[in-house]
This record gives sequence, C-alpha cells and structure tokens, in this order.
Amino acid sequence: MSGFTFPLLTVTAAVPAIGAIATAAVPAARRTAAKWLALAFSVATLALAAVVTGRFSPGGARYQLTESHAWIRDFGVRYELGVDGIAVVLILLTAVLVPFVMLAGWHDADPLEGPVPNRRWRPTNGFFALILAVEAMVVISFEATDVFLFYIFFEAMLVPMYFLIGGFGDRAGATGDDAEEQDARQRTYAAVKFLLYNLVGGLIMLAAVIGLYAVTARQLGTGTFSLPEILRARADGRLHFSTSSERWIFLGFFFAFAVKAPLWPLHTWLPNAMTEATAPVAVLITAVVDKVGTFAMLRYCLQLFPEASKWATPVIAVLAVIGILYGALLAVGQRDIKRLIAYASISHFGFIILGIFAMTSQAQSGATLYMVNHGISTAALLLVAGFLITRRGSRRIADFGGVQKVAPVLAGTFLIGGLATLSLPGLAPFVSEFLVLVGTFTRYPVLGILATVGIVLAALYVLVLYQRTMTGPVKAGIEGMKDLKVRELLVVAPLIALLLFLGVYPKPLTDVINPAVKDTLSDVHRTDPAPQINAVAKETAK
Amino acid sequence: MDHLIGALVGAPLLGAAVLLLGGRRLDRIGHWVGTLLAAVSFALGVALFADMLSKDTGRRTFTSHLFTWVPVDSFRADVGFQLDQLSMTFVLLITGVGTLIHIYSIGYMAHDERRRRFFGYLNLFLAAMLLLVLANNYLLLYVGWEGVGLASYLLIGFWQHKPSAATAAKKAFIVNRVGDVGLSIAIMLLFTTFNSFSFSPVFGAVRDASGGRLTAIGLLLLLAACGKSAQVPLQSWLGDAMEGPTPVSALIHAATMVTAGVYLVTRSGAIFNASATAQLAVCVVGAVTLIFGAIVGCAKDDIKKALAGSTMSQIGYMMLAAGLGPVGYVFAIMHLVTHGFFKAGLFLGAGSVMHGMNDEVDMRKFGGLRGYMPVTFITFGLGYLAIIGFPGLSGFWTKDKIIEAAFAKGGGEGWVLGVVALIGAGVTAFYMTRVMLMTFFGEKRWQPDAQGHQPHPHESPKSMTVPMIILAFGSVFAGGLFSLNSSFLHWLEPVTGYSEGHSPLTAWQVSVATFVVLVVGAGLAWQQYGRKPVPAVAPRGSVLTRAARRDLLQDDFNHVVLVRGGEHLTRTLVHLDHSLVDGAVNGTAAGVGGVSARLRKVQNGFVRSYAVSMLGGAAVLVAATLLMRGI
Amino acid sequence: MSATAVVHSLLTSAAATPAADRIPTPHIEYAQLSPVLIVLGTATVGVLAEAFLPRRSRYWAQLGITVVGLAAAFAAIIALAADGYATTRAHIAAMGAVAVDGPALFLQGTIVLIALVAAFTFAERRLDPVAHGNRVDSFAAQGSAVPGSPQEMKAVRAGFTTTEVFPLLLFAVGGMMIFPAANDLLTLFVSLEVFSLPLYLLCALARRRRLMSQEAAVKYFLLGAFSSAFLLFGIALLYGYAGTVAYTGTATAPGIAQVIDGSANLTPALANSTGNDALLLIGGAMVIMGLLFKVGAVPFHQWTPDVYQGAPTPVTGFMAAATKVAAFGALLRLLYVVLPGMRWDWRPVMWGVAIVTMVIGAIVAVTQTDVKRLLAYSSIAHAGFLLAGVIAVSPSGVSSVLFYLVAYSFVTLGGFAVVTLVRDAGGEATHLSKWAGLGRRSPLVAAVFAVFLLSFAGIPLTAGFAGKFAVFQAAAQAGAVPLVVIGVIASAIAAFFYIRVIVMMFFSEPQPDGPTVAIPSPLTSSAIAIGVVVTLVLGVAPQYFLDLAGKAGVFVR
Amino acid sequence: MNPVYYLYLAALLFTIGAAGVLVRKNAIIVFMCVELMLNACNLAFVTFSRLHGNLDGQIIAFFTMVVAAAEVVVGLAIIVTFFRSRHSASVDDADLMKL
Repeated sequence: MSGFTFPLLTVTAAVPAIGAIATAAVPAARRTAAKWLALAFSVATLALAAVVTGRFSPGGARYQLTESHAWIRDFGVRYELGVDGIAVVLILLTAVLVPFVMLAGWHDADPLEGPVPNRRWRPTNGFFALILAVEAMVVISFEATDVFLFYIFFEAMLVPMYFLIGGFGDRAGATGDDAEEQDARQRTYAAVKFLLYNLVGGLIMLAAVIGLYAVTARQLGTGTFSLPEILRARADGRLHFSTSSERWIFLGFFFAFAVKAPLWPLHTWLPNAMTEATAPVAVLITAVVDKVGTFAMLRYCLQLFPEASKWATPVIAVLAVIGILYGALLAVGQRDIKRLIAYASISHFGFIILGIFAMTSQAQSGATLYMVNHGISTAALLLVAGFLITRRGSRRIADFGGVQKVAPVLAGTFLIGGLATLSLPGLAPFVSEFLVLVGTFTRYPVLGILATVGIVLAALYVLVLYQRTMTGPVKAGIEGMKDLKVRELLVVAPLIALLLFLGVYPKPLTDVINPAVKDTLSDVHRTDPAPQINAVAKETAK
Repeated sequence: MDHLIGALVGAPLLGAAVLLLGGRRLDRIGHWVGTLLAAVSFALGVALFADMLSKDTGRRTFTSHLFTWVPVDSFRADVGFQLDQLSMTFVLLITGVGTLIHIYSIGYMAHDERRRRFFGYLNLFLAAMLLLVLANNYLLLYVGWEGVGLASYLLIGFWQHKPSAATAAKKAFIVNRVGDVGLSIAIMLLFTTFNSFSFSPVFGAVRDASGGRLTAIGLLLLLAACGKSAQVPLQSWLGDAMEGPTPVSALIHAATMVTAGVYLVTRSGAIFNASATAQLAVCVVGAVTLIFGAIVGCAKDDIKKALAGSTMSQIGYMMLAAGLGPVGYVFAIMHLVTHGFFKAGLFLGAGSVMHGMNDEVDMRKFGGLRGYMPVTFITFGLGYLAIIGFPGLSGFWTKDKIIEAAFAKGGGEGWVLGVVALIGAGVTAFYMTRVMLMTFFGEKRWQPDAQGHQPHPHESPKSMTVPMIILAFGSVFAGGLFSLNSSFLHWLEPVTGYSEGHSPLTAWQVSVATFVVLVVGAGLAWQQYGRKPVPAVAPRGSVLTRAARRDLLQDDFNHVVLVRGGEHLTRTLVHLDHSLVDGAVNGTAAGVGGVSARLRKVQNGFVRSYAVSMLGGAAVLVAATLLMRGI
Repeated sequence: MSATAVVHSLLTSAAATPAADRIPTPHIEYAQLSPVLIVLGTATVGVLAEAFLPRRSRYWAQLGITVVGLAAAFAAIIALAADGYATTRAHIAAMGAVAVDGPALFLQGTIVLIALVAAFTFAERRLDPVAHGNRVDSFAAQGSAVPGSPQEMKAVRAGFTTTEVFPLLLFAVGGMMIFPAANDLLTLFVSLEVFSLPLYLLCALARRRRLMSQEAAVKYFLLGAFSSAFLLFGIALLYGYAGTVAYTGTATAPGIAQVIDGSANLTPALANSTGNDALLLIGGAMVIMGLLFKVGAVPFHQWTPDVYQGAPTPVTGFMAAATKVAAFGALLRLLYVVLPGMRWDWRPVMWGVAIVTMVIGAIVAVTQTDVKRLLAYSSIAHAGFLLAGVIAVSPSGVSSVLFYLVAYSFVTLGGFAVVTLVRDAGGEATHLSKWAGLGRRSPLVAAVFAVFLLSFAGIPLTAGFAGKFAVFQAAAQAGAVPLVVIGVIASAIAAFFYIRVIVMMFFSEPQPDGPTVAIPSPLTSSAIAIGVVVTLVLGVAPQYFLDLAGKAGVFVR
Repeated sequence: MNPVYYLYLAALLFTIGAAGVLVRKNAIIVFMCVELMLNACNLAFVTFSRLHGNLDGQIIAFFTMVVAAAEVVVGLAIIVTFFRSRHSASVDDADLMKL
C-alpha cells in the first residue's frame, strides 16, 4: 500500500449516504426535485458498483480493493473494506435494484388523496432519503471485512428500514370508513415486529461479537475483529477456538442471520413487513436487506467458525428444507397477493440457506447466484404486483380477476415474473435453483429430493395466483384498469431482460462467484463428494 | 452446420419474440410471419436431412457445442446440439406437421382478435420442442421439456376468459411439474453417478454404473415421461387440455409434445437396456395406459375428448414398444411418426367439423355430416382407417409391429403384453368407428347453440382443408413407405439399435389376429351406433361406461386425495403459522408485559414500603456477603 | 495520615491555640483542590448575590456567576490534567482526605460540564407562557408559598423567581465533585450530604404541579436520609474494624485497604477487632448499599421514578446525569481502592444486584405511560449495565464505566431537555399518549428525541451503543459472560419500550387536543444540541474519549 | 464495664430507628427516627474510638452532628411546606406518584 489509492469502496458506500443527506435536505414542498436528486444518486452508485465490478479480477487476491484504517482501537475495531466475488455480485445487485425501486415507488410517497387527504404524514424527500440510506448501509456491510464494522451497519440499517415500513404503506386490504386507521395500525405492528425480531437477533449477535473479541483478545493479546487477520491467525495456529466457545459464538452469529434471512421458524416478521410496506419497500426488504443475512452466513459463519458450521449443518439443512416446503405450502394458502409472495420468498430463502450449508461448490455457487436471481425475480414480480395493487386499491386476491383482458401487458409481465419465481428453465432462477438442488443432492440425497418437491408447490402457488387474478371473466372494479405506463414499463422491462439474459448466459456471474466459493469451502475444509464414475474423464481419455 | 441447427431452433424463437413483443401493429401480418418462420425451419430441417442422407450410415451423428451454459467446478452444462437420425426424425415431424398446422390455424383462428399472440405461442412451442429433441445433454433437454410445457400451458389456456380453460392449463402445467421432479432428480442422480449429464459420456459409461442407480434413473425418467406423455398415473391433464383451440390439440396434444416421453425413453435407451426392471415398468405403464385410454375413448361424447383418449392409448402403444428395448424402439418411433400424421389429421378434421357446427363438440349433436363437408369426411375417414390399422394403411404397418414385438418379449410377460396390445387394437377399432358413425353417418341431430344459431354445416376454407389432405396422404402411405424393405428400421437402427425378437407367433398370424379383433370391434360399434339411432342425450349406461365418462374416476381420486387434502393441509398450516409460530413470539411479548404490570404494583407510592424494600435489600446484601465468607 | 489529623489541624488552624506545636499544621494543596474550591466559592458568591442584589437583576447575575464559576472550575480541571495530575503526578491531597487522580478529575470534569448544561436548562424562561408580563422559568415563584394560596398569586404577579436554584445547584455540584474524589469514608459521607441536601430542596421547587414536586422532595429526603444513616452505620462498623476511615495509607499509618490485605502493622488494640470479619463484611455491605441507593440500583431504586417524575424537569435531568456520575465514581473508588481485598465477597453480591437491576429496570419500564417515569426506569436499567462494567475488576472496567457515564449523562440531559419542550395547558405534557403523532407536528423535535431513544436502546452509531459495548466487553473479558448475555436480553426488552415511544411519535395519529412544542431559547437548544453532538460523536468516533477514559482509568493508592 | 455493650446499644438504637421509619406515619416522627439512627451511629463511633484508643471516632461524631443539623434544616423546611399544602404530615398521603 504505497501512496494514495483511490478508496473506491468507501466512495461507493458514501455516495448513497451523501445522497440520503442531500435528499433529506430538500425542502418538503419540492417533491419532484427530491425524487430526481435521489434517483441521480442511486444511478451514480450503480455506476460506481459497475466500476468496482470492472476493477475486480476474478481468481485474483481473495479480498480486493481493500482499505484499512484504524478506527476504535480499544474495541479492536478497524475500518476495513474489501470485496470477494460474492460481495461484488451482491453489491452490483443492490446498486441495480435501487434505481428501479425508486422508479417504481415514484408516487408512493405523494400525499394521499382519499377520504381524509394528507392525514398521513408522508414526506417525499424522507422516503427517498431513507431508501438511499438503506442502500448505503447495505453496500458497506457487503464491503466490510471487519466483523464489528459489519455488525454496526447490519444493525443500523434496521432504523431506516423501520421507518420505511412503518411510515409508508399502500392503502390496501382494509375496508370500511376507518380503513386508514386499520391500515396504520397494521403497518405499525409490522414495523415494530420487524424491528424487534431483528433487534433481538442483533443483540444476541452482539453478545457473540463480544465473545469473539474476548477470545481473540485472550489469545492474540490484542482483540481484533478483522476477518483476514483472524483467518490468518487461525491458519498459523496463533488462534484456536475451543469447541464449546466456537459453537456458542457461531450460534450467536447464526441466530441473527437466520432472523434476517429469514429461516423457518424465525420467519413470521417477513410476511407482515412485506405485506404492509409498499411494493418497492418490500422489494428492498427481500431482495436487498435480507440478502445481507444469507451473505453473512456465507462469509462470517462459515469462514470464522468452520467446525461449528459443520457441527450445525444437519439441523440447519433440515430447517432450510422445512422452510422450503412450509413457505410454499403457506403461499398456496394465502388470500393476499403480497403475503403470498412473502411466503414464496421464505421458501426461496430456504433454498439459499440449504445451498450455503450443503457445502458443495455447486450448492454454494448456486446459493450465491440464487441471491442475485431471487433479488431480480422477486423485484419483477413484486413491483408488477404493486402496480396491480395500486390500480385496484386492494391486496385481496379475491378482488381481482380477468385482468389480462383489460391490461394484457401488465398480465404478461406478471406471468413472466411468476414463471421466474417458479424457476422456469430459461429464466435466471432456474440455474441457481438447480445448482443448489444438485449440490445438495450430492451430499444429502434425501434433503435434495424433498427440496425438489418444492418446485411442484412453486408451480402451484404461482399459477393459482395468476389464474385467480389475471384469467377468467373480468371482475367488477377491474373493467377500467389501465395497462402499464411508460415509467412502469421502464422498471419492469430491464428486470425481465436481466432474467432472460442470466437464464441463458449466467457465466459472467459464475466466473466471479466460483473462486470465492472455492476459498470459502477450503476454509471449511470441505470437498465435493466424488461421483461414482468420472464419465467425462473416460470419454476424454477415449 | 452449427449455424443451420442454430437457425433451425432460432427461426421459430425469433418468430415468437417478434410476435409477442411486436404489439398490435403486427396484428395484420402476424400469422403470416409465424407461418413463414415455421416453414423456414422446416426447410432447414429438410436441408439437414438431405445433408445427412448424403453421409454414410456410421457418420451421421453430428454434435455441435454453442457455448458453456453453467460451469461450476465439475458441473458443466453446455448449450450444445446432437443431430442424429432420431432427432432428425423428430425435427422433420415437428417442423412438418407444425407448419401444416400453422397454415391450418390461419383459417381456423381467423376470427380471433388475439390471433397474433396465438401464432407467437405456436412458434414458441416449435422452438422449445426442437430444443428438446436436439439437446445433447439432459439439462438442456429439460429446458426444452419445460419450454413445451409452458407453450402448452399458454395455448391450452389461450381462451383465458373461460375459467375452464384457465383451470385446464394450470392443471396441465402442474401435473407435468410432477413429472419434471422425476426428470430433475434423474439429472442429479446422473451427475452424482457419472459426473456428467451429457448423452455421449453417460451412455459411454453406463456399463460401469451400479445397476441400482441405473434402475432408479430409469424409473425417474419414466416418471417424467408419464407426465409429458399423459401416461397413467399422470394422464389426467390430457383430457382437460382439449379446452385449447383444436390446432393446439392436433399439434401439441396429439402429434408432437405428448410423444416427448417416448423420445426420452428411446433416447435413454442405453440406460433402460441396462435395467430390466425399468424396462418392465415402462412396458406396464404403456400397457395399462393403452387400455385405459381406449376405454375412456369409448365413453366420451365430446369428439375431442374421445380423440384425446385415443391419443393416450396410442402413446401407450409407443411406450409399450419402447419398454421392450431394442426390439421395440424403432417401432415405437415409427408408430409415433405415423400417429403424428393420422392423429393430427383426425384432430384437424374434428376442428373442421366444429368450425362448421359453430364450435359444437358433442358428437350426439352431429350426425350425417358426410354430405356437407366431403373433404373433411374423406380425410377424416382415411385417418380413421389408418388408426384402426386397416391393412395397407400406416397404422397397420406400425401397430402390428408393436403387437408382434410385444409377444416377442417372450414368456408370460410377452403373452400378457401381446394380448393386451391385441385387445387394445380391438377397442381402438370400436371407439374410432363410434366417432366416425356418430359424426358423419346416421340422421342429423343438430341443435342450435347457446345463442340459438342453427348450425349451417359447410366445408372449411382451403387453408384448413389443404393441410388435412396432406396429412391424409401421410396417414395412408407413410407406414408402407417406412416398411418398404424396412427402410425406417435401417435409418434408425444406428442410434437405437435393433434386435430381432423371437415371437411365438409369426408375423402373418399376428396380422390376422389383429384384423379379426379389428373387425369385431368395428362390428360392435356399428351394432350399437350404426344400426339404431343415437340418442341425443347419453343413456345412463353401465357402471363401466359411467366411470369411463369420468376418466375412470382417476380425476375424482386426485380431487379427493390431493386437492382436498392439500387444501386442508395448507389451511391448517396457515392457522398454525399464526397461532403457534407467531403466537410463541407474541406470547413472550405478552408475558413480559404481564410481568411488568405485576412488578409495577410494587411501586405503590408509599415511602414506608419503599423503606421496607430498602431495609430488606440491605439485609439480603449483608446476609449474602456473610454467606460468601461462610460466616 | 488519617482524616482525624486533618480534622485536628483544621480545628487548630481555625482557632490558633498554643497547642499548635503539638499538632502539625495541616498542609492543604489549594491548587489541586481548586476546582472544588472554585465551585463552592462561586456558590457562596451566589448566596451573597441573593442577599444583596435587587430582585430584578438577580436572574442574569446568578446565571452569569454560575456559568463563569463552572467554566473556571472546568478550566482548572483541564489545567490539573495537563499538569499530569491525572496520570503521573496523581496523588492524595488534603492530608489523605481527597484524591487527585485520573478518575477523580475525569468525573469532576464530566460533572462540571453536566452542571453547565443543566444550568442552561435551569435558566430557560421561554417555555412557560409569560405570566403578568414576566418571563418565568420552571421553578416556583416562591417555594415557601402554599400552592394556590393568595400569596403565591401575589408572588407570581410580582414576577418572583427562585433564583436560589443556582447557588443550590453549585453547592450540589461541589459535593458531587468531592464525592468520587473522597479518599476517606468521612469525606465520603460529608460530601454525600453536601450534594444531597440541595437536591432535596431543588426537587421541591417546581412551578407547576407543586404538590407532586413537594411530595417528590419528601420522599427523596426521607429515603435519602434513611439510606445515609445506613451508610453512616456502615462507616462506623468499618471504622470499628480497621480503626481508621482512610481508604489507603502506609504500613505505619494504614488505611482500610492495608488493614484488609493485612499489609498493615497493627496496634494490639486493633489486632483483635480486625480479627472480626463480621464488622468488615457488614460495614462494607452497608456502605455499598448507601452508594447503590444513590446509583438507583434495585432494590434501592424505588425513589427514582417518583422523584424523577415529581421534580422540575431540569432538576431531574441534572440529578439523573450528575448523581449517577458522582455515585458511580465513589462506588468505583470504594470497590477498587478499599475493598479489592474482599473482592470474592462482594463480587457475587454485585452480580446479583446488577442482574436484578438490569432486568427489573427494563421489564417495569415496558408498561410505563409517563415519559419521565419511563426515563427513570430506563436510568435504572442503565445503572444495571454500568454495574456490569463495575464488576469487571479491571482497568478496562474502570475506563468503560467512565466512558459509559459520559455517554449516558449527556444523552439523558438532552432527553429531559426535550421533555421540557412538549407542553400543554397544564405545563409539560409528560403522558405518553400526549406524545402521539409528535413526529407529524414537529418532526425535528421528534427526530432528536428519537436519536436519544435509539442511543438509550444502544443502536450502533450512537453513544449508547459504544458505551454498552465497552462495559459488556470489559465484563466478558473478566469472565462475566452470563452477565453479558443477561444484559443483552435486558437491552432487548428495553429496546421494546424505546421503540414504543418512537412508534407513538411517528406512526400514530396526532390527538386533536395534543400538546404544542414550545420554541426554546438558545439555552435549552444548546443543551439539546450538545446532547445530540455527544451522542453522534461518541457513537461514530469514540476512540479519543476511550483513550481519555483509558488514561484516566487508574486510581491512586 | 465492657465497652462492647455500647455497641449492642448502638445496634439496638439503630434498629429501633429503622423500625420507627417503617412503622410511623407522621413525616416528622419518621424523620426523628432517622436522626435516632444517626445518633446510634455516633454512639458506635465513640465506642469504637474508645476501643481503638484513637480520636477519629469522636471527631467523626461531631461531623455527624453537624450533618444531622443540616439535615434538620432542610428536612423540616421540606416537611413543613408539604404539611402546609396538604394539612397533613402523613407520609401515606404522599402517593400522587406511583406505579
């Protein structure tokens, strides 16, 4: 590190942060100005993320573009940034999604016209500032290579999310003259539930973080949270966790991530949060924020506590499979569009976690890819669902029917989103889902098979949803429904294009991901199970 | 060459993209674009065929590798094609029949304002189906496999405003998904066994693999085949699939897609050959289905559903053949092709009839149409003769071979299968004759439709009749052509392999037996529907009949066990999720609140009680300190 | 050198008797005691000002005097620290009575700053509506007048204000500054009373809700006196055990510490009493109890909610912040300097206290409906967290507690300052239901208060988080992992009610007859601003202050 | 006479004082009980001083008295205002703030 190197990662995280402040500073009256400003900043972030991806050389050093400065010496905390393949793709995902989220939510924070105009307090600039704040925190927690630094933003991002969920919801579902109040109550409940769940998870993780510090401090003299440092120390034997302490600390970390991810049975906050939040915010939750949880499992649980991870794998894998089937079954039983999608997401997170803990290269690459694909597909589905809901002013599936007759394009995009969600081959999610399944199957055949059953249920809930809302005779209240506007098409079309492209040619991503996954697996001292026969070798030999 | 294959698949794909994204401005020319591109890919197919014929038998297999699709460590999925005689056959069938049906649809869908999209979907189907048969590895095949599933979903549900259509489409997709589970698990098993799922390495290494795994793979593939080819127990969707426009039924649910299962089994011959168990399973499924379908076909009054039952049963024959191994593969495919011709022809005929009878499907409301739509009558008749295996026509050549091969399996199994196949032939003759008589003979039983329009039967336009005629030719001559110094056998043998079976009966014995059974079946039908007038409303009929009308209650079984059970399960789970999982958390919160409320009471505002607690605290403090020291 | 010596010398020096040769002249390091002396001197000046200045000019005069005095005291502290009295030259001044060392100076500095900010809030007179053309602060027009009586009316009309609060404040500050520095039990006791008595009075001086205010004073006074009696008796027993009240000393003139760890050579008279550990243990326990009362630890906490609620909010803020700082300082010194020898006796007990304090503080707070009571219970919970740090008998334990105290006290001041802003006809609207929808009415105030609450809840990037992490980390390293886990759970529960308030403010509909938010003068604004700044600075870049606390973390012996 | 008895007496007085605080209602009397406790402490101090043969204890006793006096000043002031505004000195009437 000679001379000044441009702190690319810091800037990437800082730009949205500054954007948040700037947007918040825009006077509340100038709504449009705030929107455009926020959008500009998010696009700038996307550009930076692209640069990061460009500067990242797959198969190079494990952590690249690293930055390292002293921060809180007494806590052994350093400001350390660095990205591996997994982080890069997730940063890219975040940066890609946020602008679409903003476009989709363009009018979500406008004053409500309705029975009681402006009763609800919805500052536009606040809405967009909060989104940018979340983006900044997510990005930096992907970049952090210091456990404490990560933890701080892992926790801090709850605050803006909380206000996004509780402060801005779409009027939908409740009926009657006090609908406003009903919605507000529900929304508040959801926001508090979200915050408490994650806060409890975070606090338990805090105990584990402190435990980690205690261990490192005792064995290395000075406590440290630097991931590379710890890995190095463990590699050359200066640091050694006792079995029990490693397990306890692992559990502390994992609990927090499992709440965030969310893993069955810690999932119940997600449906409420996603249902009550506006569709774009819901996208922010599942597609972006929750990914931090799974990402953290992959980076922190596995790399810091390989033995404990292996020790816990059977249980976690089973929970994950339960989550897959459970989420899917509940999705089938839902009467509320967004709730259905939320449970679908729970099922998908089951796949991701299963992939992470199957600990085979296919499964983990698949899981990482899954994070990206799920992000995009859910975004597509949810945002279209959001357009649908805002048009009808209701989330109840029963209130829809025959939409495809009046709004074919909307219906079409919705169907594509749905097909992506049921991971139809040719669309991106298929690749990742199949990788996870194969990877799992090679180590845990039974779990692999059970998980595969999930694809039938996926087809079931997606197609049932489509049939009930889009097909059949046109329901009352749907007749006048407008088809997608240009702005909305601008949101959906690129996402669908991405889904198709990554479904046909995911190689660019896998090339970035694979080396990182290899490293992770070598941390856990896991190798893929050998096949019965290596037919490829035979053939090439011939 | 790569480019040709690429273009072969690409042309219809392009069509689909253009038509679906093109928007309304393409409405006027959409159907032409679709048809043209289908024709283009047919032309390409023919070109490739010619090229293949120019090569000598050994070097006809051509593989091309476009790009690496999903590379993760040893897991390597490629986008690559394998064009050999087997896939060539399918390419020609798909593009050929496909093009004809495109042409037919121009006329048939003329009055539908969403015709452009219809053609888009058709093209999408062609592309997916071609991908399915051209893929050089199972994962890519899976893509095509689901692609045709999607196309079929879209086309069955094309008239989405009809709830029945939407439901049928959903049902078809989901039932197929069940099969897909089999396919994907099979692929995983292939990967863990062979470290690959591309055809050539896998088939090359089969003999080293453990039998158990091979059997498992075989059975899983069979499950997939059952889903796609509507074989028992996953056949329930095919009947409902008739909700789709008739050309769809002809192309997808008669000629091509439903035969994909047969293709899969034949393609995986190497694996099945290595596992007698799996083969037997295939045979059994085939046998059961061919009877099942036939019986259903006998009871349906809806012309399309009757034909659907027949399709089921004919594919049963193919499955049976494919299950016999090298003895039968060739004949399975041969029957598949001829069936493609005559069944497509029959469906188009049925469509033409409906076209003339303002979309009436109930055969009890037809009758005496032969005079009103001669071309339809003749083409349909030829198809009829072909399917019942009238000597000299296509069906005769192919079906007899299968029956013969079934006997050739030898031993008890051989007899059972053979006899079943034989009976099947008889039943086929029965229900097809029934259809024929009820539709074209007897007195008119026409009735006005819902809007009260009296039907004015008339011949369909050229765009519809021409394809029917062409297909009729196919159904008359194809079989003979193929059997001419067993050209088809030699053509396909390099891929599928062939072994002469040792039938206990000689070829002519089988033929005679078949013919007899045929005559009996047809006779019975004439007895019941030709001699006495057909009642306009179906008589109650025997238990078997009633069961057959309800698809032998298989649907009801599904409904009660799966649907009801599933609904119940989900409802319970939803409840539990709220009360139990969520309740636990909320309960804790409430608990804390309760404790808090109770503890609050201690803060009663009285100085003296505060003092008491202070004194108590002091006492405890002192006592504890003393205890620590053990004083 | 024991306290008595000082006492002798004081007496003799006061009345210069011929006996002066037999009793050594006391040697007082005025320079090193200057902070305290300045504050007490200023207080006296304030009293004189009350006596001689015309009523009209008192307010400004008092405010000026107070600010100047406190500023001077702070300057003196900085000077001392700069001279290295906090580290290298730390020693025991005033002939063993007062320690001048890192913790002492650090805490004194903190207390002085707190007092400065508190003085601002004391002096705020923009919040209450102008009464008969006079701006009024939150203190009674005339403390002696019966509430609602004609003479109170008269006092109000005349625009009286109780400017005595400033001298009272200063006296309290003086006592608080000695408290953590006290190096013998007598000084401890005296300083305790010196800062307690003014606080009792201040509690009684609310302008609004005077009955509650007086009631608070009575409760605080009676219980305070009660507890100080215990403290005193404990001192007596310790004296009986060790024959001295000095914390530390030399082998020849031993302090209690020496006696306990047996490094002292004792007179035969002492020898048999030191044999009797009961005296030591009981005495120690009672002294600790006296301190725990001031800290507000369970089960000696019950005065806290009532007094916090009844006292004038500025006073509450000052008490909550400064008293905790002083008391914890004294507790630390007692446990680290005097009683480390009997660590194995008091540590388990303190474990218990810490646990119940954390848990009960958090749990009871959940169902509170009054902002001030809520903050009171939260302060109890925080006392529990601090105790966790105290229990880790290690340098990091000291520094973490010092840091936590700074973080906590300024956030608390800011919090209570915000409470003074939210008012309705009856004065401050402290009932939570009144705070509904505050975020809609005045987003800024709500946001600021939210920041404070988040800091209390220990959300990262706030001072509260850094402090909590510091103490828990210290505790964990001292092997008190279970304590940490319980603490974490407690803070999870605590988070619940902080969030409830935030929900109230932002997500619930404003009531039609809701309170208004008064526009404060720069005084209160600055108090709040300081709170916010400290919260964020200590949250984002705490290293400097951690260093400071770390350097200051060594007691002189 | 063994001075230890004075210690017992001191303890007794202290206990009586504490008990008084707990049982008596009238704020004045409660306060007096507190004073009694303080005096108990004084007695203890003096006794110990005698036992140890050093003066500290006796001196501390003086300080205690001063402090007690100061407490009286403040305490009485508070209690009196309390009494005047409620016409009752019963500590049990002071329960505006609870829970």
